[in-house]
Amino acid sequence: MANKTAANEHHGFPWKHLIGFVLSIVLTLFALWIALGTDLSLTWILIIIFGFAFLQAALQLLMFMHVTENSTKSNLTSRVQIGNILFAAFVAIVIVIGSVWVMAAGHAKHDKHNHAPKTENHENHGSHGGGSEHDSGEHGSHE
Amino acid sequence: MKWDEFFVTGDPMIYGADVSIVLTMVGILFYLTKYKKWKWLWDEWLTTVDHKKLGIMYIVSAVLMLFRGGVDALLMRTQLAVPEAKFLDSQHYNEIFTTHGTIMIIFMAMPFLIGLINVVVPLQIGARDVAYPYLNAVSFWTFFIGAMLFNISFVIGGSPSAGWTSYMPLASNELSPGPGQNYYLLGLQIAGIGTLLTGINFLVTILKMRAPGMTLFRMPMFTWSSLVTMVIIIFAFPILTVALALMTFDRLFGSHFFTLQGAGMDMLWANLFWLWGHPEVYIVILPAFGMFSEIISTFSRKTLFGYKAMIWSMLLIAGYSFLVWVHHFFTMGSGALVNSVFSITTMAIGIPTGVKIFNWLFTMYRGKIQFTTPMLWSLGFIVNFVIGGVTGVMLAMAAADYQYHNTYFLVSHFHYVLIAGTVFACFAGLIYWYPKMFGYKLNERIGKWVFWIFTIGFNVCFFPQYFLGLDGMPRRVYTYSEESGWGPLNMVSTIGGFMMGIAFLVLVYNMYYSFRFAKRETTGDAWDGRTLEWSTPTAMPPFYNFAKIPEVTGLDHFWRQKQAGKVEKLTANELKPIHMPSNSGVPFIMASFFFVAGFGMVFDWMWMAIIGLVGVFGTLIYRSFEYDDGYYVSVEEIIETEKISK
Amino acid sequence: MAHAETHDPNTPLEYRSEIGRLNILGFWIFLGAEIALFSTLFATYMVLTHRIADGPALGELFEVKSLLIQTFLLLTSSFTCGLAVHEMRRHNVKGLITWMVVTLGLGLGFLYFEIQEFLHFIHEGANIGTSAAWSGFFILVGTHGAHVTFGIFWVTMVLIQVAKRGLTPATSAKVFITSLYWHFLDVVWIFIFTAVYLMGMVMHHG
Amino acid sequence: MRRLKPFLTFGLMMAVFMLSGCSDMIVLDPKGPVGEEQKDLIMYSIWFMLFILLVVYALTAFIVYKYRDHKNHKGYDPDNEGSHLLETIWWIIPIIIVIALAIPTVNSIYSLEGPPEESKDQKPLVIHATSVNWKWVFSYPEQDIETVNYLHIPEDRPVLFKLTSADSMASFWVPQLGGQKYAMAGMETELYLQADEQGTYEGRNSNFTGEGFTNHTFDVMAMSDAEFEKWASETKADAPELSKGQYDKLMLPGHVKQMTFSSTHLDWVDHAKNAEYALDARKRLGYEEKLPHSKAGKEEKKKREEEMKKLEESESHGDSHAH
Ligand code: HEA
Ligand code: HEA
Ligand code: CUA
Ligand SMILES: [Cu+2]
Repeated sequence: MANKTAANEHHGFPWKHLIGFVLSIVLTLFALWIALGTDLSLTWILIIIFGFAFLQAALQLLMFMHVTENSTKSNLTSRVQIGNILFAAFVAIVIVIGSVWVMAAGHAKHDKHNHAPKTENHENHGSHGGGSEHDSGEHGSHE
Repeated sequence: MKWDEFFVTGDPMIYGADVSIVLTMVGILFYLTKYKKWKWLWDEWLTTVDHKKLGIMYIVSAVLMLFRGGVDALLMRTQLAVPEAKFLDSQHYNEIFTTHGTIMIIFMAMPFLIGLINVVVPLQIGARDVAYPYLNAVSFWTFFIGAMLFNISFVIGGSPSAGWTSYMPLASNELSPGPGQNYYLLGLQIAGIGTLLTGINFLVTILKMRAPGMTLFRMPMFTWSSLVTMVIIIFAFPILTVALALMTFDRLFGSHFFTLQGAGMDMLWANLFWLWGHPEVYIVILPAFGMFSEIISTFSRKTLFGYKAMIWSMLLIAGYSFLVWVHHFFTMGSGALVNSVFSITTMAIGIPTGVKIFNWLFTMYRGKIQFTTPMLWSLGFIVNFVIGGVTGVMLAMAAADYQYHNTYFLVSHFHYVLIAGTVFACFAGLIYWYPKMFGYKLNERIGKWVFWIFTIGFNVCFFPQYFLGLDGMPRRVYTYSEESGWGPLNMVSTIGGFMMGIAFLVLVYNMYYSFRFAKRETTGDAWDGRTLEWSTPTAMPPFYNFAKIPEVTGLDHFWRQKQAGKVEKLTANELKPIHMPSNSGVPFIMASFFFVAGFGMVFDWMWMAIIGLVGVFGTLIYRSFEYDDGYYVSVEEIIETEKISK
Repeated sequence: MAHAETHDPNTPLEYRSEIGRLNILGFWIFLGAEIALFSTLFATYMVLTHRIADGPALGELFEVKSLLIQTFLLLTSSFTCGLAVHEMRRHNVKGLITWMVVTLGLGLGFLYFEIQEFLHFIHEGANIGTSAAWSGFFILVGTHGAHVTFGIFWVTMVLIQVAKRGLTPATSAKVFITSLYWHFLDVVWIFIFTAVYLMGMVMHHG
Repeated sequence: MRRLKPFLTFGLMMAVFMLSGCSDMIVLDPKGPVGEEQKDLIMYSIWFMLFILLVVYALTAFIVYKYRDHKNHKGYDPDNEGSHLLETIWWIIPIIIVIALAIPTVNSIYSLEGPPEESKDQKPLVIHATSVNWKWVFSYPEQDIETVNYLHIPEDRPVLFKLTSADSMASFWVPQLGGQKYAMAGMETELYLQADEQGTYEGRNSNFTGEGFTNHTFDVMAMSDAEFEKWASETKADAPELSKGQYDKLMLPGHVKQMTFSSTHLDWVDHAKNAEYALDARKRLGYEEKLPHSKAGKEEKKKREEEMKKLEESESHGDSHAH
């Protein structure tokens, strides 16, 4: 079935590609605007821009990469392709969110690596000149 | 670099190893030349893309690595037998447990299982070969080269000594300088590439190369377990690839991922390592589960109990395996919520595993149980593995794990699952499919001796370790004091270790004995089997596996055909020419370039690394331009091979 | 190996041979592994992003202009790559090669600006050894860049083969696979754009 | 049956062994509320595990015996392939067991994050424990004293350990007082322990830290409150001050005997805030890790050991505390 669509679609003007392209540009600019042009709260900004990122990824997969396409009689291939991507997304979320959570939890409040006033007493320790200050806002993000 | 930093010196054991390595090399070269075997070696083995031969090479390498890892183990046990022993010093002991752990998991358990999967799975699904035979050869050779690179660290440059977990910052340049740790990084990295390719290869093979009629829910359980394993490999190994690469960058190129300097984060290494490491332990147990399913069903002469539940439980385990990694560092202080969540997810894995245990038991229920050696190993597995499993659940209880962590309680847990699970399965599978690979069975009488000596030795070795753990003996200590009171149990444990060593020697003797004296199989069905691999008319399947691809009508198709007396005989007129892939020397050459690149990186000789990498890319490009469509086996040749009378 | 050839004219060329079909499926699965690989790099980056030691903060050095140029080059290249496959399915070899060459050009442009940006960062005192955060940045964005570089070589190799052999089931499968790879790099970039640049700038300025 | 006998005998033997040996094993012989809580959890879980083993072994023995291939074999049913009832049972029962294990586990996890319940109203004694290859440095900020490789603590009062490391990742563990926690450079983790009985307990680093790991140990002496106060004030009065030079030498990898000082290194460095201090100190002293097998490596090690000796001698009051 997708067999047919795959072929037919490619006889006329590549509308699908064009729409995909325009949408991806729009989403990009919109994300940029949300991030830098509005004063939404950090949480909302993050939710929206990551929402857009996933949307755009889906766009690429569906419009450009033909993820649902298969060319054998059974549906197995396209199911495998989609299942594979979905499981990959699951693993990706576990890896990223899991790591950030586990590494920050219990440590953020006493993880003092950043705002450490470096030790005063060493002779050959030139590289630690100024020591930059960062606001504790950065740490807030751990929590 | 001074010569005393290149060659490891100063120890009679190492000189002994040097001499024996050189002697073995000379011996092999001499043999090959004298009996004009070079061409045979190249044509039949080094360039082969046949899954059965690759599988055998995997298994042979794995048995060698079991020996190497086992010798390491016995050296450790010797040192620990009595308090304050002076047999090994701290540095040596550390190197030995590091190489022991790494070799056993990465270069013994994985290739042993992958070897058996290679031999068996294409046959079980009625395929001529895997989906990508050429890639399969690449997988094997990168694994092999990775293993060799890791092993030469013993005599050149020094072995890694930061544990198989290589926690940072201990494993950093500042605290562990020199090539040792680099060997670990590069050896695992190169072998890991091969493993990932195997994952993709067999996943596609199982999904797309099955014989007509074999739907997913008619696949044999070993094939199913391989499928699930491949999924875990595909998503877990890239994590290892990245983790190793990051540490390599820390050590060679001055980055600060895990270092003390530059605000690096040592916890992140542990996090990434176990994000891979936990799925890894299920990678080495699921194929074992699959093998036991086959064997228990065969020798109970009965259908597997709860086929679907077996599959769903494996899928659950696979999914869960990505959700529990934190149980390896409950003591890192990530807080009560994190520890509670991961305690519960970890314990939950016991549920699907339990389902499998009971399904195995009830496969035997109303069966007709034959106590062949593969079956003995399977029974031994059930009885011993649950001990490892339930102590795993005890470890999963984070609040209690604060007391077990880093002790011999943990050491005992993982040997109970790794040995009673993985190693027992490797032995069982090897014996079970031995006639498929070599055309004769291993001697059963000697085999039973091996089983009993090994199993008893195993319990004598590791059961006392639970008590040592509860008595506060930490892992990775090279000695302990008299007053600690750990002496007697350690002595017992050491005795058990040596019993396992003896059993291993008897096993090797059995291989020799059976090679000389065992009765040769005349049919392809040595055990009255149930699945398609037993349906080939000759004892060892020909290189194209099946003269005619079988058509499958249900689960245990071959067995049911036999029961109904309907096994078809091939006739000459249904044969068609068979398309087969050509051999290729490129995988071997590519892997050799990997060795050059890896060795260069180990010693931080970038010119050499670059030469190696250029070579690797060269072989890739060469392959891309090669349009080799394989060749056809003629009907005459098939008739001849199958000995079909016209 | 079974060698069923499909001759249905509606089936795209790249799916006609058994090997073509297997390779495309295998490559999809490989992309799953790539997702795990990049996720690990993202996780590393996200965990380390505030650990800047004595170096500059990440968002401090990011610039919208350079980011947008890179993003548009890569997005457009993904589009042209799609057009190339579209042409291939119409059996238009010339169209295929033309659009692929455009894709390569855009890819090279992307690399040029990425390298410029890296040089700028290094000039500003941020390199891979500056701090954990910058290590995470360079390894993540650098791995993507290395993939693009590899992709450029790969596409070139495949184009040479198409030019030499014309469109066959074998060559068209290769083209299709490289196109999947190229689109995939675009997907990864979307996440780099979001998680590294946008987030970095928001955290720094916001 | 004959074939299973060894397993069963063995299991039985071990179970007896296990139960009789309990009180001899230090983890099961705790001397404080934290260890007590963990011991209770451990014993609770062991009963469940023994029950599971018993069920599995009994089933195995029964089935294997009854359905072994022998003459007059009865009940063979080659197509028996499942039973909804049975399968439901062995999904449900393990779920129940896991829940039964999870509840006390989560409880304990939460309660171990804070001071022991029974002494919630007492102000904990705060001790900073810093691991450096291969010794432990303990700072008492309130008492303003510092010890190396030994601890004095008052009994019946919670002690809050603030753990950190100058280099390798270590794990602070006093088995008879309670479970361990990691000590990591550039970070601080917290662990509450308490001793309810006077005595000397062995403590150690249990996380592998390289060559000197085996002897990376310390002693904990629990004593009455009065004794503790007396010891603290005497130490403050009598022990030498810790100089930066001495402290830098402590940063070299190696072992030292027990030492005592009347000031703490917290005055100038907190390793929880500065992960690079030890490496910098080594550089200042001209020390660099070398290949363990090389000549240079062996010489370096000797040099280090001499440095440690000198350090021990420089601490004149080193033995002032009583054991
Ligand atoms: C083959 C390898 C393998 C397997 C299968 C397992 C299986 C399990 N492991 Fe193990 N594990 C390792 C290999 C393995 N492990 C290794 C190598 C390490 C240490 C690495 C290192 O640090 O060097 C380790 C360490 C390890 C730890 C870390 C401890 C620490 O460092 O402090 C933990 C903690 O939770 C754990 C738990 C478990 C659990 C819950 C299972 C479960 O999957 C077990 C499930 C099985 C059963 C439970 C038995 C059968 C079930 C029933 C009969 C049903 C009824 C039972 C219940 C309801 C409980 N393991
Ligand atoms: C599949 C994995 C696997 C296997 C099969 C084994 C097998 C064995 N292991 Fe293994 N072990 C690990 C994986 C494995 N181990 C891991 C991952 C670690 C952690 C490492 C770390 O901490 O980093 C570990 C750690 C470990 C320790 C703890 C070290 C420490 O913490 O200080 C000990 C101690 O007893 C030990 C013992 C043994 C023994 C006795 C065997 C026996 O089963 C071996 C059987 C023996 C043979 C097969 C020998 C064959 C050799 C001969 C026959 C030669 C004959 C020669 C003479 C008699 C001299 N192992
Ligand atoms: Cu531990 Cu931050
Ligand atoms: Cu685990």
